[in-house]
Parts: sequence; C-alpha cells; structure tokens
Amino acid sequence: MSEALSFELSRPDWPGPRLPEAGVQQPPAAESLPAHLKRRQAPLLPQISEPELMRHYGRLASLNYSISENFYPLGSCTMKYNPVANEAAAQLPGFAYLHPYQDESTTQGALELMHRLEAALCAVVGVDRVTLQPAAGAHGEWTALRMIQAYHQSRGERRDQVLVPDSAHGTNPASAALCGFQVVEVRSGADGRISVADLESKLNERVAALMLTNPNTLGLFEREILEVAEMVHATGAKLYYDGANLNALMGICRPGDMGFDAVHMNLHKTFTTPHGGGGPGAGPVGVKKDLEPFLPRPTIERRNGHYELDHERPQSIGRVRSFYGNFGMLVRAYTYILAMGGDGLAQASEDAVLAANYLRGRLEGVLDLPHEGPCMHEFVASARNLGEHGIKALDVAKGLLERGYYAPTIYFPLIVPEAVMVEPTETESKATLDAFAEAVQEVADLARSDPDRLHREPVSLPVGRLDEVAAARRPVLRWKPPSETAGESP
Amino acid sequence: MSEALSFELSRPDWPGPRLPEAGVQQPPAAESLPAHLKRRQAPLLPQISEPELMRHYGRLASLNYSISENFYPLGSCTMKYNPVANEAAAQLPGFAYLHPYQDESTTQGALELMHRLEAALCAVVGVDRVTLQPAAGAHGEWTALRMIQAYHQSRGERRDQVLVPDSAHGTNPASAALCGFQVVEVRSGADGRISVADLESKLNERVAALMLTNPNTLGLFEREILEVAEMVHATGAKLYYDGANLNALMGICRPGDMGFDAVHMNLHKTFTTPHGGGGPGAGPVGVKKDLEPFLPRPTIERRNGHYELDHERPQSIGRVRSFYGNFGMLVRAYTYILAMGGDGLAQASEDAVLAANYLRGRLEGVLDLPHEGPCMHEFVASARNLGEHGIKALDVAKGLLERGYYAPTIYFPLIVPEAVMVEPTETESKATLDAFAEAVQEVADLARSDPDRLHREPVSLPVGRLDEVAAARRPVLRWKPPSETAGESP
Amino acid sequence: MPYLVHSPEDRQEMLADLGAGSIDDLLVDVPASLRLRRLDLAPGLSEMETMARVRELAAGNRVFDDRLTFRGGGVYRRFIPAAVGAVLSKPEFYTAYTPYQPEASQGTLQAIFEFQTLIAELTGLEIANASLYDGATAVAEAAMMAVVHTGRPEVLVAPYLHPEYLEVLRGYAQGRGFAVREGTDPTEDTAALVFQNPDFLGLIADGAQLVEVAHAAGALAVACVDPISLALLAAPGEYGGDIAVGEGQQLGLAPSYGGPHVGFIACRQELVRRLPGRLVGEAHDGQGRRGYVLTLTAREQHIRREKATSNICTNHSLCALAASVYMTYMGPHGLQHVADVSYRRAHALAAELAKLPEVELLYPERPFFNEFPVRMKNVLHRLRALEDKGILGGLPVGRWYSELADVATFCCTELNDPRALDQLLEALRRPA
Amino acid sequence: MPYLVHSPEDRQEMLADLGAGSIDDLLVDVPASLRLRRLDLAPGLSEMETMARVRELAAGNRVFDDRLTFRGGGVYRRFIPAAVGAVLSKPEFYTAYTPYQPEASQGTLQAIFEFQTLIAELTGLEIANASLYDGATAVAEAAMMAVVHTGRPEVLVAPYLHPEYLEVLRGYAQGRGFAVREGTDPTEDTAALVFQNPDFLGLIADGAQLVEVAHAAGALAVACVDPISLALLAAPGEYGGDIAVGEGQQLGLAPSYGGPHVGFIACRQELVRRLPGRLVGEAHDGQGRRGYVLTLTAREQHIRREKATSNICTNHSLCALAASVYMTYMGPHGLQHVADVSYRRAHALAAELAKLPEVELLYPERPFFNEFPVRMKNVLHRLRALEDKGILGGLPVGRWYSELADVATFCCTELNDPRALDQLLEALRRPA
Ligand SMILES: Cc1ncc(COP(=O)(O)O)c(C=O)c1O
Ligand SMILES: Cc1ncc(COP(=O)(O)O)c(C=O)c1O
Repeated sequence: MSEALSFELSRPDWPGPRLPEAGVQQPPAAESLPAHLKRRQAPLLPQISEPELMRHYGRLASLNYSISENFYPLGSCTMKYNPVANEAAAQLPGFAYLHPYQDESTTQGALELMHRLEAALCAVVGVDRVTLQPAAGAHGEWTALRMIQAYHQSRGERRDQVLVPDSAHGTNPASAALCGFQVVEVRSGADGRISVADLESKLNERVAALMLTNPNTLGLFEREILEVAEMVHATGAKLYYDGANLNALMGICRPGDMGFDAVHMNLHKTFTTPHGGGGPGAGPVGVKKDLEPFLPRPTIERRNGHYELDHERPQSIGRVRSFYGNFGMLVRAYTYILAMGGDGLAQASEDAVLAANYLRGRLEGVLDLPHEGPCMHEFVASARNLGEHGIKALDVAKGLLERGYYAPTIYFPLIVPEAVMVEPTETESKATLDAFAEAVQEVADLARSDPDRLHREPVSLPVGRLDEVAAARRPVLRWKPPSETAGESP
Repeated sequence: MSEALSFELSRPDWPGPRLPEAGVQQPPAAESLPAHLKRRQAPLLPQISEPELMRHYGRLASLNYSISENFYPLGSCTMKYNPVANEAAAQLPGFAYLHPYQDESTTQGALELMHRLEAALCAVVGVDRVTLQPAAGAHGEWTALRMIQAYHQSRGERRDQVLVPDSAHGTNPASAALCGFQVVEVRSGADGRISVADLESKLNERVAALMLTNPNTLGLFEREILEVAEMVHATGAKLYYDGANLNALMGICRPGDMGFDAVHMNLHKTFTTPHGGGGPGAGPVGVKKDLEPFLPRPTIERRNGHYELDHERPQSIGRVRSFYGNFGMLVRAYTYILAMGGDGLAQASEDAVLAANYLRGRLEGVLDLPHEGPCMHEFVASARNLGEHGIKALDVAKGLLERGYYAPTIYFPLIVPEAVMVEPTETESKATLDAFAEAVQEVADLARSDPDRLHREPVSLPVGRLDEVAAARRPVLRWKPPSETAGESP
Repeated sequence: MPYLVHSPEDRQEMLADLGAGSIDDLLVDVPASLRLRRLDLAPGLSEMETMARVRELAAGNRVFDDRLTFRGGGVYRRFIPAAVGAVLSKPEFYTAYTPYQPEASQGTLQAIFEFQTLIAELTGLEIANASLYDGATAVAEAAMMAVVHTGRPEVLVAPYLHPEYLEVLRGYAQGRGFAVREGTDPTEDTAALVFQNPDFLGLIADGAQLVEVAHAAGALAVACVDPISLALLAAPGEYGGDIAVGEGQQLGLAPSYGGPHVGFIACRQELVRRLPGRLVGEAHDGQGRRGYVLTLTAREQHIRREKATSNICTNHSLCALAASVYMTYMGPHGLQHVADVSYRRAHALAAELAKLPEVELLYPERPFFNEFPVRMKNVLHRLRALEDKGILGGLPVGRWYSELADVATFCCTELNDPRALDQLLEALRRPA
Repeated sequence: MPYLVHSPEDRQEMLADLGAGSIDDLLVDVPASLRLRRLDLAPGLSEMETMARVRELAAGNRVFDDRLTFRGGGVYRRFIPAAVGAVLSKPEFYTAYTPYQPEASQGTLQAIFEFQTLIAELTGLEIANASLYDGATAVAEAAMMAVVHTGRPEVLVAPYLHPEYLEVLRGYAQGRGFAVREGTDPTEDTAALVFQNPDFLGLIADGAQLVEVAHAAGALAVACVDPISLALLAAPGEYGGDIAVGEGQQLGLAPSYGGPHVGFIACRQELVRRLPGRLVGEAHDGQGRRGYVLTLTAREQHIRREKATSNICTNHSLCALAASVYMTYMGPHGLQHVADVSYRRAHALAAELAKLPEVELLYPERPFFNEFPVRMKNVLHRLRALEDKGILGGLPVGRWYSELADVATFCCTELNDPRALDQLLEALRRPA
C-alpha cells in the first residue's frame, strides 16, 4: 500500500477552508502594503479538502510501526509504553493555552509543576539543581558542557579538551565540538568498559570533562566508575553523565553518587514522553552545587510560598532556548512520576534490567554475544556469526521488520562489528519477549537455509528495501510541480 | 496478522490497576453483606496491564477497514466523512459530564441545543415537530408507528395493517410487527418504483400506514409520490418516511411536502455522526401537526426565553427510551449543521447525487444496471452478468476488499438478484471514484480470466473468507477457559 | 464548503461525463412542485465560529465537580481511565460500520466477541449479545423474549424498577400487545417476573427468592442489574435467573446528559435463538485461521423481517467497546475494588446522614449497595441549597412516587473521597 | 503498579530462567556503596488521584479567553483546526521513533518530506530540513552554518531580533567561538547578517535591502521569519536570502507555556550539505516503488561525530507534523486569508488605539504585519487593569529595552473578532 503526496492530491481550483471575515474597515494587505514588501508568488501549498486531508494522514499513519502496535526494541532509545493519561494531562486547557509571557501571578500552577519536577529529578539522579530548558538529550549535553566551560573559565582555566569513549553516542563528540572543545577519544577495554589505563594517559590539565554513559552503550555498568570519577576530579576536570541509559538505574543507584557533576536526562526515554516520530523530547540537566551558578536562566524559585522565575543570575550561561523548556513534555513526565512514585520507578528499572537479561539469555547461541553478562537494561549482540552466509546486521533487522517487529538499533555502538543493540524495556510482557526471541531464531535459521530470501525481506511491508545510496547520490528532498521536475529526471 | 483474545493474554496473578482506597471506617462488603446476597465466584475478566491493553486494542483497530482509511461505499448506510470537530464538540466537559437529572436551570445550554436541532431538522424534512429520543433508525420507525397507532386509536379506529414495499429494509416490517401490526407487502413495478396498482389493491380501512423510503432502496425517486400520498390519505391511513436515504434530498425537496406524516432521520447517516462499528446512532422522528399530541415525552419547549422539559403531555405515547436521547450524537449533528448551513447541506445532497450518477456511469457495462437512471444518491447494480463464470455478488465484494475498498451492500434490496448497492456519498473525491471504478473493472475481468482466484480472495487481509455456515451450525459465542472448552471441541 | 470535496471543476467534469448540463438534469424524477428554492437554515460557519458557538452552548450548562456529585438514579459519575478515551478515539473503530464484511472488520468483531464474553461472565449467564440501546429498551426486549418464549400474555414487574424503564416497557407492551402488571405474584399468565437489583432506590433484592417465585409459576425471571454491583453481589446466573439486562453507562461512559450509553442482555443457552440484535461468533477461514463473524442472523430483521426477534439494527457498539476497555482495564480485582469502595463510602455516608436532624434513612434495616433513600424535611429546598455550594446532592424521587415526596436517594462512588463526604455533611448541617 | 506488565510469577520465571535468585544477582556490577535503599519520592498514585492532582495544578493557572488575548512576542493564539489534534493523537505517529527503519516508517518519512516541501515553498527557498527545536536555536544553527560556510569570525544581528533568540545565539557563539555584533554594517569579517522580519516589535523590514547589504560584504543573509506573514510578505527566497529560519508555533500548535513548538530552517541548494539535522529524501525499492528515507546523513552526528554540522538528534518531528496538517488544511488561500484578517484587524486596532488619550503608536509611519508597538503612560498599571477585565493586553517590552520602558506590543489574529477589539478599547477608555 502506498499513499500519494498531499501535493499530488491538490487541485488548482480548490477554494480552501471557510474562515471568518475580518469584519473591519481596513483595506486588505494586498492594497495597503508597499509593493516591494509584498509576496510576488503564492506558495504552492496543497489545495485539498478536510476529508481528503484526514484520509491522507490516516493512511500515512497506517504505514508506520509504533509502540502502540509493535514491539520496538530499539536499543538506546527506551521505547517504553507512553501512558495515555500523560496525553490527557498535557492537553488540559490550563496548561495548553498558557502564554509564556503571562504574569507569574497567573501561572503559579505551571511554575509549581516545574519546581516539583525539578525536585523529583534531583532525587532520581542525585544532584542539587536541574534546568528543564533543554529540548532534547543532545541539547542537554551541550548545555552541560557550556556550564562546565563557564565553570573552568570562572576559575581562570582554559581547558579545551573533552574526553569521549569510543563507545559513545555521536551526539557526545558533536556537542563537545559545537561547544568549541577538542574531542579526544578514550578506548574501551576488552570487557566493554572504558579502559582506565587509556583514560589515565589522556587525562591532563587541558581536559575540561569526561563524558560517560553508565550503563554504557553496550548496556554494561562501568564497574570502576568510582575510580574513574576520582581520577577525573583529581585533574580538576568534570564528569558528565549522558542520561540516555538512566532507565537502568532508577532507585538502584544515582549518577550523582557516582561522582558525576552534570547529568542530562531524556524525559522522552526514561520518563515516557512520546517520541513523536523524532521528537519533541526534553533533556533536563542536573548539576552539583559548584556548577549551579552557571545554570541557564531563568531558574524557578519558591519564595515565601510563591513560585517565581529568577532571571537575575549573573554567572548564568544564559538561556539555551526560548522560554522555559518543552513544557508540554514536562507535564507528561511529571504526571508519569506522580503515578509511578519512588517505588514504581525503582520497580520499572528492575524490570527493565530483568527483561534485558532474560531476552539476552534467550538469544544466546542465536546471535553472537561479544561481552559477558549480566547486562543492565539493554545488551549488544552481533550478527557476526551469520557473516559466513553473507548475512549482516542489516539483514537481521529487515527480517525482524518482516515478522512484525521494529528492528533493534544496528551498527551502534561502533566498537562492535555488526552490532544489534536490543532494549526491551520494562513494559513488554514475557510473552512478547519470548515471541521476539523466536522471531530472531527464525531469522537466524533463514540466514542459513535461504540467505537470498532474507536479503529480499521485507516483502510484506508498504515498501521493500529502499536504495539509500541512490537516494543520497541524487537527493530529491522535496516535491516539485511536474513542470519543474520534468527537466531533471534522468 | 491476528491478535489473541484479551482473555488469552490474562495472567491469574496479575494484581489489577492501582485505585484509591475507601478511606472510611465501614467494613468491606465481603464482611458486611448478608451471605445469600454475595457473589460466590468472581467473574473471569481478563487480568492484563495497561500497556498490554493498549497494544491489544491498537492491533485490533488495525484489523478494520474504516472511512478514515478506506472508501466505504456501503449502500444505504451513507458512510460519509465524520468531521473531527464534531468529536471535539461532544467531548466538551459542559456536555459530557452533564447529569440527566440536574435541574433544568443548570442545563439550559443542552436544552437550547436540542431545541435548535429540532428546529433545524423540521426545516430540512418539512415537519412541525421532532422528537430526538429514538436511539437509531429502527427505533425511530417503531416510535413513529406507535404514534400512528395512538392517533388511530384516539379516533376510535382499529387499523391493524401496515403496508411495506418488497424493496423495503428489514427494519420496516420488523418495526411494524413489533408494534403489533400485520405486515402487508406491496410489490415494486418493473421501473423499480412501488406499483401503484398493487398499492391500490391493498389499501383499505384496516391499513394504518404505508412505510416508504424515497429515494427508495434502489436509489430511485418515487416519481408518483404525490399520487401515492393522496391515495393513502384518502383511506385515512398515514404515510411514513424511512429517512435512511435523506442524504439525497437536503435542500432539494422535503418529505413533509411530499405528504409524509411521520419521518425518521438517521443522524448517523445524513448528519455525519460516526457509526462506531455499529452505533450509537440517533433516529429522531418528525411529525405533522395531527400526530404532535402523541410525541414521546418529555418534549423541549421554549417558554419566555427559558427552555424546559415538558412532561405533561396526556396523549403522549410515553418515553421510548431512558432520558432524552443520544445527546452526545445530537451535539455532533448540530455541530455539523452549524458548519454546513442551509447552503452547505443542499450542496452536500447535490454532490451525493452527482457522485452516484457519475460512478454509475463508470460502471456501465462492467456490472448489470437493472434499472434506468438517473439515480439519486446511490444505485443498485447486479453481478448477474458474471454468473456464467460462477461469480456472485459475494465474490465481487471480496474482490473489492482485496483491493483496499470496503464492499458495497450486497443482496439488498431483495428484489434485485445478486444486488450490489453502491453509495459513494458526497465526501469522496473524483479520483477515489475513478480508482474504485477501475477496481470493479479489475474484479470483473478477473471473474472472466480466473474465477477460481477471485473465489479465493481476499488473500491479503487479516483472514480469508470465513466459514459462516459452520460458525452458525455450532455457534461459539464467547471465550471459555480452556478447561471448560476442552470437553466441547469436536 | 466544509466537508465537501469537489472543486467546481470536478463537478463540471462529472456532469460533462454524464452529458448533463446541470444537477437538475439528474433530478428529473423529482416533481417540479416539490423542488425547494432554498433550504431555510442559517448560512454555514467556519469551524472556528462553529466551535465558538458550540462552546457557548456548553458554557450554558453547569457541571458539578465529580467529587461532589451524589446523584445517580441510573447514571453515575465514575472514574474513567484515560485508556477508554484513547481506544474510542481510534478512527478505525469509530468510523467503521456494523461489521458486515468480516475479513475487513476483525477488529470490531473480536472486540464484540470479547464484550459478549465479559457480559456473560459478569452476569454469570452463558450468552450475551453485542449490545442494545440502553437499560430501558433492554428491559423491554427481555420482556418480549419472555412473552414469545412462554406464549403468556402478561409481564409482572416487581416494585422500584427504574420508573423510566417501566414507562418504556409499557410502551412496548402496548404496541406488541401484552399486559404489564406491578407486583411479585406471578400467575399462569405471567411470562416473566422482572425485577431490578439493586432497585431504583438502591436496595438489594433477594434474587434467589424472586427467581424461585417466578419459576414456581412457570415464568421466566428477568433481572435488571447494575454491572458494577455484580463484582460483589450474587450474579443472576448464580441465583438461577433466565435473562439479565442492564445499563452499562458506569462501565467507562460519561453521563453525557443521558446518552449515548449502552444496554446489555444475557441469557441462558436455551434462549439464545430468542435474543435480539447482533451476535458475534468464532469462525475459521480456509487456512484454519481463527476469525469472528456476525452469526445466528436468522433471528434478525434483515433476514427474518417481520418474524425477527427484534427490529434492532444499529446498536451501541462503540459504547460496548468502552465497556470492554473499562472491564479489561479493571479486571476482577479492580472492579471488585471499585465496587467495594463505593459500597463502603455509601454506608459511611448513610451512617452520618442518619445522625443529622430531620434526616432519616428510609429503610435503615435493608441492605443496599452504593445508593440509598433518605427522608428529609424540605428535601427540594435543601438540595437547592447544596447546589449553591457546588454540590449535586441526592435525587429527589417524589416526582415519580407521591408516597416518597420528601425522599432523595444518595449515591457514592470511588470519586466521592472522604473529604467530599465531609463537605456534603457540613453543608447539610449549616444550611446558609 | 501502573504501566508495568510483569506479574510476580513472570518475574520469578524470568529470574529462574537466568538462574538468578533475585534482581541483585543481575546487579553485581553495581558497587555496593552505590546501591540505594529506596528512591526518596512519594509513593505512586492511582490514575484517578494522579489526574486530580494534575488538574489541580492546571487550575492554578489563569488562561485568558483567546478572543481577548492581544499578547504575542513570539507566541500567538490562533485558531487550530480540529484536524490537527486528530492527526497528532494517532499513536502510529506519536509513539514512533525517528524513522531509522524506512520500510516500517513510511508514514513519518512521507510526512516529513511533505513538511520539507511546505517550508521550502513558504520561504521560497530550495531546501528545508525536518525541523529544529525552536526559533531561537534555529537562528543559532543558521549562524553557525554561515560561520562554517564563510570561514568568517562574526555574525551581525540587525535590531530587534527576538531578545531571547539573541541571548541563545550569544550562548552558541561563546561556545563555538565566534562574535555576535549588533548592527547592519557588515565587514569582511561578517559571516552573516541576521534579521527578523517582521521584527520583535512587529515592524516589517526591507528584506531586499538588507540582503543587498549583506551580499555586498560577502556575507550570507539570514532571515528569521513569521510563517503566517509569508502568505502576504515577500519571501526570503524572493528577495535573495540565503537562509530562512523561524518559529512554527503559529502553524497549529498551542502556546503550551512556551513549548514544545518547532523551529524550521530552509536554504539555497548550495548550502544543503551544511544543513543541521534530519533530511528526508525520495528513494525507490527493488520493484521501483517510491518511498522515503533519511538521507545525506554524512552531515550528522551519528556518522560524522565531532565533524557533524550540528549535534541535533531528536528534533521536533511531531510539531512539524502539526504544522504540515495546518498548512495543508489552510492551503494557499486559507493561509492568505488568515494572514490578511490578522493584518487588517491589527491595523484597525492600531488606528483606534492611536485615538486614545496618553496612547501613541511608536512608529506611526512604519509598516507592520499583525503586531505593533504602542507607547502608553503607566503601561504596566494599565495592562494589569486589563487583566482584571479578563483581557491579556499587549506585551510590555521594557524588560528587554530600557529605551522602551513604557512601550507594549499588541497583536491581532483571526481570533480577535471586532467585538473583542471593542472590548479592549472600551476597557482602556474606562479604567476601573
Ligand atoms: C546514548 C545516547 N546519548 C544521547 C542521545 C541523544 O538524545 P536526543 O536524541 O534526545 O538528543 C541518544 C539518543 O538516541 C542516545 O542514545
Ligand atoms: C433503508 C434503511 N432503513 C432503516 C435502517 C435502520 O436504521 P438503523 O440501523 O439506524 O436502525 C437502515 C440502516 O441500515 C436502512 O438502510
């Protein structure tokens, strides 16, 4: 099944929707605007009716796999159930229609919610303050590095390097570079943890921070985290926590206690705000006392029973986006935390770890498991063992799509060849985990019995494998009216 | 793709959802209820978590065809676009949480809406008053016949027969019978209209009413409706209008002007309230002055600027269901009428008629068209022409399902062999109508080239053709715990 | 125009294709004398203006806080899990028609099959149908089943069946031609003894005893039940009832000023072919895959026409879906918990109300579930006073029963937290 | 517990399967000194109690009637068609991840492809990306594109760029290491001239002239635009702009106290490989079927790591979807109508305000779109007085510009009907 582009459904003489008239004497812009400021040619937006519009998006929606219908074990992304109550909460008129520039006396409910959310997040990760401004994880990374940068500068130090493990997510080095730092890579050891020796060799007074994920992107807990923290701090550098994997730790242990100075959280992972096909998310950042002065402004303060926005923060790095953060996502996350409570969050992380280990066990012998368990909330397997049949991680992924499952994250982390990164989360039933394990087995069997057929999968999805190379060689990034494209086509 | 039953996903030790505690001293029912009044065995409801529940219903939903994704030309059912604004309107807390037994002074908005809706419906069908109580079309038929029955009784007449054309929908005779009337069938002529001669022969002082649909179920306008009305009235009988086909007439002509004394409307057809997979709908009934005293109570009256429920109606047939009707559907229908206005409704009917005739034209030569056009908002074709290849209307229907279209109504009306009843409605684009016509052509071609393959279709839906005969012979109407069913299985 | 799809050009093309000059050429069968010049309604509005107008009407209603609503009488405020709304808002469910084509309707069909099972389990009877309009018409349908099944001319109704249900039943009886008598003394003319449990006042009937009386006279026993109460109270199937009917509003549906809600009906196996309305059954395809279909349609109007068991066609499928989601969300433990909280709070409230001056329980000795009748001086005045304090107090039942002119029934659910109870009592203590 | 799925038995089975006695056996890598006894947060609540608490917080906010909201400053109340909410509430859209697996994500991918086209059309530029966080970060990303592209060390900002956008830009500049200077006089060090149009005060800039100045100095021209205004105002592509960015909140998104909204960025073809974030392109499968994929990923962090054009990963896809639905609903005529109604009402309001005592237009001669600055005595006091009458008046801009201490910007949209304008004027006439 396929669906035409909205532009292809368009008819030139479609009049458009019924809308209210201006009802005032003033002449239309067409008559009163100076000619040189006027638009010359109307944009080619589609001209279709509401029934066609709804049918169009209804069909597009049906082309997606999503948590609502499919197990979505996308490693590192924590695709857990998104509570429907959260959506109802965010849509309450008292939140949805609030203008960011209203007087604080009229937004006390919103400010209280943010203040309470900050407190809850502080408790979960073990920090002193949290900024809710960052829009996503990467934005949080950058925000934290900016604070660390400002901290060092405030102490008259110019530290221009940031250490990043070779297993790190791409946003880590990218955020560091965006912040003007030189990125120095730290190797992982054979056990999948950061090599303390290599770290030692790269730590010096030029280093502003070490960025770590714990559990790391292999789903393994950094056993020597306390030693690592001590080493880093000994050189005056800061320790940064990439919170993408926080779903493994709630109520079990806290980054703050491990010695991390700054911690970002992905509310769209650990705290169930939906991913929306690629956002919006929210990436709050928590910090210890000594980084607090550098928090983005405004902060939210409670002063004699009243909540207010504090803009007077002389050492602040300034705001990192407009207004106060992705408030709608903050409402969802706070609603989730209220419902779960401390006990619930702890059980969630325990269940996430249990599910990952259980599924890992079920896949032993089916795929390669390059590192020893136990794992935390996710694990990285390798399709290496199917290589002799010409089967790659990509083929395994496509085979799983064919069987009704979204695919695990593949080819990440980079240090594992043919990586297949599986994160089941705590909200998938044992029955689902078992069925998924069988599907992987089926794919592995097919890899041996009929690799060609596997190479052709998926066959029952809206499209088969798409030629991404050709797509990148001659990129077509937008629809163009037939006339314009005519010339271009090969 | 298939989905397990919720009962099959159940686990005996699932604790159930978190709920508030009583917080009062009183002992639980288990301790304080007299033993003989207590339930002995807890019902076997499924025990599953919210994520599993949402996944379950998410998958079930994906097994359906629906207007939102598929053209749904189900004749006589007016499957037109259901405006999303209507849903938003019905969900407004001011409507959704209103208790039916609140004092009228606190429900003026609801009463005003119903009063205005009544007035609008009166204008559309040309009657004096409308009751909004009936829950669906059949309920409206029965309500109208009860009024007609009461009317005759009030005049000391016992009329015990109701005339129904052989082309009528099954609910017509069923409603008449349920009302204690003897049903007498009136034949249709070769032109697909009611046979005036046959009608004449069956009209006498025992006849309470003639039930008609106009356009009739063949989608043809009863040209001689004025003569028919005169004949019926001449014998003292009443003329009843089945409003299922009203979508053909808005702004074009009015049943009231044709001489109909009672008129039911399907708000879930003509006025876009969604069908919900089989309801809820709403079947208001409009009547002329002389039937007004018999309207169900309460009626809604406007007295010195104030709306009230009038229960004091001595001749009323009494209420026909609890409370005041399917209020939530009334809100949707009124919202639709506000948006469309008189001009919009008229255009809607014109477009419905145009679309039906256009599609009928496209199908000429593809299927049999037993009656001459033009048709009104729908038309009845016949698969008779494919009979020689062993293909029936049922096979055409299944072939269309295979091609992504819901099937037309088949085998109704009964007077057309291998009937295929097509109602495109006004909300399907020309492009969709053309594509559908091509799909029918494709099916007809397949009927000739490879009838066996067509007999096997659909092949790409969740299930293939289901054995309904076997299902009816040994009906399994509910899930039973394995233990209980074990014994039964053949 | 909103919701229309054809551009002027599209219309021209289609007309041209038909060789028609204008729409009039397609309306030749309509007598000229009938053609309207214009439809006499206000012109259409933009969605923005439409919604503004509708919001204005909604604002013309006063909604009481759910915590402070103590009025029932057949419609109750209860907690509705967000899951219910999320499922009902799926267009694949709400924009589909009755599932005539099973291969393209498995979602709806399986959901109905689950509903039938849930209602059968709840009532303790073998079979339930796909839904009826509401509790009132469900009672009428059950009565007619009994009349046909027994061939007897009267239906007996025990005291305090919901007065509106009784009124609807009388209407069906008049049409269909059988008698309705009030009492609990069946004769050989009695087709069925119909009783509500808990009754309209909230009092629990001894179902077993009523069933015995009915059966002794060869009549069927029809119980009209509160689905939530069945988590605690003996189920009709447990005490020998033949047919159970009821109103499903409490299973995940908003009051919505009285509708749409959903009627349900369940019965013993042997009565299945007398059931009204849709029934979904299991079936299999050529590959042995399990599926669901509409079945036993030989009972229905589209097949049997005047000989059908009922005239119902469109039922309340989407409301039944809400009930299924609700019952599945709750499960046996959740439903029992909700019922028990309601029960205990109602009893706590009754105990406190009884202590108030000029207030007394109408039947201090009789067991009730979560609703009970209270006699209080100037009940109407006091209820109005409560409204001024934002409290929707009990339901005054005098309008239906002259002998209960100063009586109101109060109910409690999981929404009426202890603080809400105190607010009510406080307000009744200090009328101001 | 809410949202968890394992029964105690499930957990036991899984542990047993692993040969683990308890969860602790799986947490052996966590140093004992780090293990928490308990997570110090209140115990969880039922959904009913959770929602009651959340509703309480929502009730702690005051929402002004949309008709009577005249405050903008980057966030505007506008009519949002119900279609937007209906599409965004589809779980297939909102519970999917970034479309890494194209075969199972065509819905999201095609929707993004349509968004890219819509933004390109609106801005009159060749290419747009899949979305950015918001207008502020979009400005910063554009500035960084220019710095990299030109290799020049400073970015020049014309007056009255949204003060929060400017603050964010300064932060990115400090981190990345380039200068931000205010003015309109580019030098050979200037990578880009950034200007907002209409500017923060609502005044329309002469884009063509600013672009000329920028290009004359070899700098890029970056326009920060109001998407609704582009239905009427010259598009960046029309006057030679190199990059256009902006905030998409007005395209179907609620104010939501400032977020989530959506940033957009579009540019000329030759800059495409410098674009930050996701890009979707057309592709074909083995059978020649058309589909869509994430493409030109060699710009992105997951491939290029520290050499990526940006660090952005998760963007604001669902908000972009809202914008697509909105623009598709409106079409060119609808969008132009909305813009024109806003324009005319704002001009009507300006004309009337100018007549009030102690009120004057700050720039009576300069053209504006639907927002404009007004100088009024004790502006804060008068705005507070409006709030008491349920009116959210203009935005006082003194907090950002000392020279504008007594100035407020007022805006109008299609929601501020003529009667609403009268109510505002009336309220300003009779302060009480
Ligand atoms: C380990 C890790 N770090 C950082 C990120 C970036 O987070 P976001 O996509 O919210 O910017 C991700 C997201 O995939 C991640 O998995
Ligand atoms: C011609 C006709 N009459 C009556 C009805 C019954 O209407 P309802 O299903 O609303 O009871 C229908 C519905 O299919 C119909 O098509």
